[in-house]
Amino acid sequence: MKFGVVVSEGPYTHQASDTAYHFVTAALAAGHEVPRVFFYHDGVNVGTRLSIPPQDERNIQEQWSALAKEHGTDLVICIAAAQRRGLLDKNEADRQGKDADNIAEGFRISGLGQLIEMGIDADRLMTFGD
Amino acid sequence: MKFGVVVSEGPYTHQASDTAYHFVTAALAAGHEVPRVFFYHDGVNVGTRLSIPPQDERNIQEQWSALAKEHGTDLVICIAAAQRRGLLDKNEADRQGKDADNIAEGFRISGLGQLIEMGIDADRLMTFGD
Amino acid sequence: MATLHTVNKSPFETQALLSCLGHTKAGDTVLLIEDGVYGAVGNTALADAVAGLGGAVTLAVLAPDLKARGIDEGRLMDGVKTVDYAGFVELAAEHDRTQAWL
Amino acid sequence: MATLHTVNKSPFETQALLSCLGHTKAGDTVLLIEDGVYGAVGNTALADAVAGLGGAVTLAVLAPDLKARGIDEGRLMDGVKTVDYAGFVELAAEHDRTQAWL
Amino acid sequence: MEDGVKKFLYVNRKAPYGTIYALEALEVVLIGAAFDQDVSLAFLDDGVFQLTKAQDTKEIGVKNFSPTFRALGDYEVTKLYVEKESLDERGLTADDLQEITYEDEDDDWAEKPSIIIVSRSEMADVMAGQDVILSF
Amino acid sequence: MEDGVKKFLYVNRKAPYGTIYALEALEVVLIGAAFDQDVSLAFLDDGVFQLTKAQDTKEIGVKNFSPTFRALGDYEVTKLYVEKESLDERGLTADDLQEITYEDEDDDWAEKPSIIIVSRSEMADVMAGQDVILSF
Repeated sequence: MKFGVVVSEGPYTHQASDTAYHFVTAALAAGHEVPRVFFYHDGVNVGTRLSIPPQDERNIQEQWSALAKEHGTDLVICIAAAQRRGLLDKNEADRQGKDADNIAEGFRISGLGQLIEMGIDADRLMTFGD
Repeated sequence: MKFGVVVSEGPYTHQASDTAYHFVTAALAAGHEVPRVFFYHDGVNVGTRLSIPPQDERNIQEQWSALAKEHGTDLVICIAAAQRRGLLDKNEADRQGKDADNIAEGFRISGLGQLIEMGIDADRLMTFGD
Repeated sequence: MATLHTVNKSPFETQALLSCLGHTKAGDTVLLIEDGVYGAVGNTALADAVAGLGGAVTLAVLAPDLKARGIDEGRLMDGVKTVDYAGFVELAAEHDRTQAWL
Repeated sequence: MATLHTVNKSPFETQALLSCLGHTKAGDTVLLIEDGVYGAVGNTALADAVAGLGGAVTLAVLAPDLKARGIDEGRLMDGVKTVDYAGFVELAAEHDRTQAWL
Repeated sequence: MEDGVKKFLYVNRKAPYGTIYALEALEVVLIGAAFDQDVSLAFLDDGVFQLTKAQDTKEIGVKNFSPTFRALGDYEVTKLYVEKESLDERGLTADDLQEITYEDEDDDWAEKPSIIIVSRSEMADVMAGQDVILSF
Repeated sequence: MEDGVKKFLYVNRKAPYGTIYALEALEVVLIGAAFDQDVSLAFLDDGVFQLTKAQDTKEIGVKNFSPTFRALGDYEVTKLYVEKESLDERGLTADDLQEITYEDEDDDWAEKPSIIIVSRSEMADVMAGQDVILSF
């Protein structure tokens, strides 16, 4: 079965991105497909490579980046939500005249159309938020 | 009278940083002092210079940076909260081996002791959160 | 030695306002801000609980947040005071401490 | 054509669980996750409302979230089913759609 | 689901302005309208506050997005289900909501109301009839 | 306020793990302990869940910070007010909470309980007696 997943809250502050990660891991282990995870609202903050969590805590961004690498999951950050909140890739930074970018490996920035497409393609859509 | 202000939620997602800004502006206009605003929890995300809000929306970071410039308000971002969430200044980026930083002008990163000090020094402490 | 309490959540969504009202003392003011302003409207399922406070506690509401949500002041419960941001600052200065019910 | 509903808020803090229960249909499952798991505990001010559902709707709870919060399974209301993350995935696959009550 | 068309429901349960969910939900609806799916919006609990008249956000310095609801008809988003019990509990009636209409192309472009007031039980039926539910 | 010492109250009203507020509140308390102020903690509403026994977060992959409450005595944080009505409503009793103690230096280092169960009305008195209230 094909799952689509929406993550609507940022890392550490809400448990949503942790629960989503455990759900996706369990779905893949059970033989299901998770072609895409869409990060919306504060969820876009999951995809920053600049976080430095304490050593006795999980690294949420690295968990997702590793998952994308191993399973080819498409981690899409919503561009509109990301711009409001200061999440950028190199391209967007250059285009907007910003002197830095902060997106992590395995994530990409794209439009809300990718969320709708995911809803159309998936057999089940899951939302993890607040 | 001297006000201390805590901002506990990030920009745009919650109204807290807007309400705090209007409160501080009104307090200064009434002749009160607001020597410091402390950004904690997701509030640290207010201080990113990488945000690009839509043109028909307010720019929350720029509002605070301008306020700091005009009134000398000390905008302190909690380092522990900032590290979890990917908010860094140049120093911290260098020290932690990160290849970029994202803090905005007028903000500085420091410890939680600055929050306690603010509580001790201020006549009134205000918290804006979720 | 009175306290200014602030409540920024809708009373239809969270328990913050009810919990706040259970911890006020005579002379205190409860200021409703942001989504909390819905708690000041009369003729709702919640208005009785709020009115039950009696006169010992002043209920105030932040007018800019009321206007944003399209709530006419005529719909407020009797005795509710409206303030702007300057009035919010005055309330904070007049009371001995502020407690935010998040 | 049944729905899996997820609730991730404490029923003592928000109305999400009550609103969810008001919109379930026979055959649906309500899965309590994160802070929502407090809604599955018996002997609380809220247990009656939850029990009032009758048997038409299955109440389930995510065990990892229960353990995290130190809630012994013996304290759950009668008839509550516990699942792990794999069981959560199975529930999502078995039902026709999932609705998150945020 | 017929002809690859899915039934999408956008569920709005939160008040406007205190949080951004209402605005960002609307942004999804506008983009989603281009995908030729069968789209409905549900407003219940504090979500009914999103549709009220006379919103004026000037003093809080936040963008007033409520006029956008009136443009939804142009995007062929014409089914806005609003729960009566949620209105009642909040002291609201249908008259407190904006007038939102669309022109029905199957009926000589007659102007019709987009807002459909439903009972809680009817809202549960609407929800149970969907393929995809997005919650905000 | 005497001798420049202020009374600080940290108010905890949220459950642990679903959100980070409980953990980050504790981080403030630990840093604040170095400032020689008069510190109290209040636990009410869902905040009482923070103090329960037997928390085991292994399977959710989140750090279990509940043992830190037992270390507060070493930081001379010895007043943890817990509201009885909040416990009752949640089906909890004092026995469901961790044992948290401190050694009283004014009483030959006798071990004493840090948790003080108070009624809602007593909690209101505690709150009204503070100089600075930090809410989480």
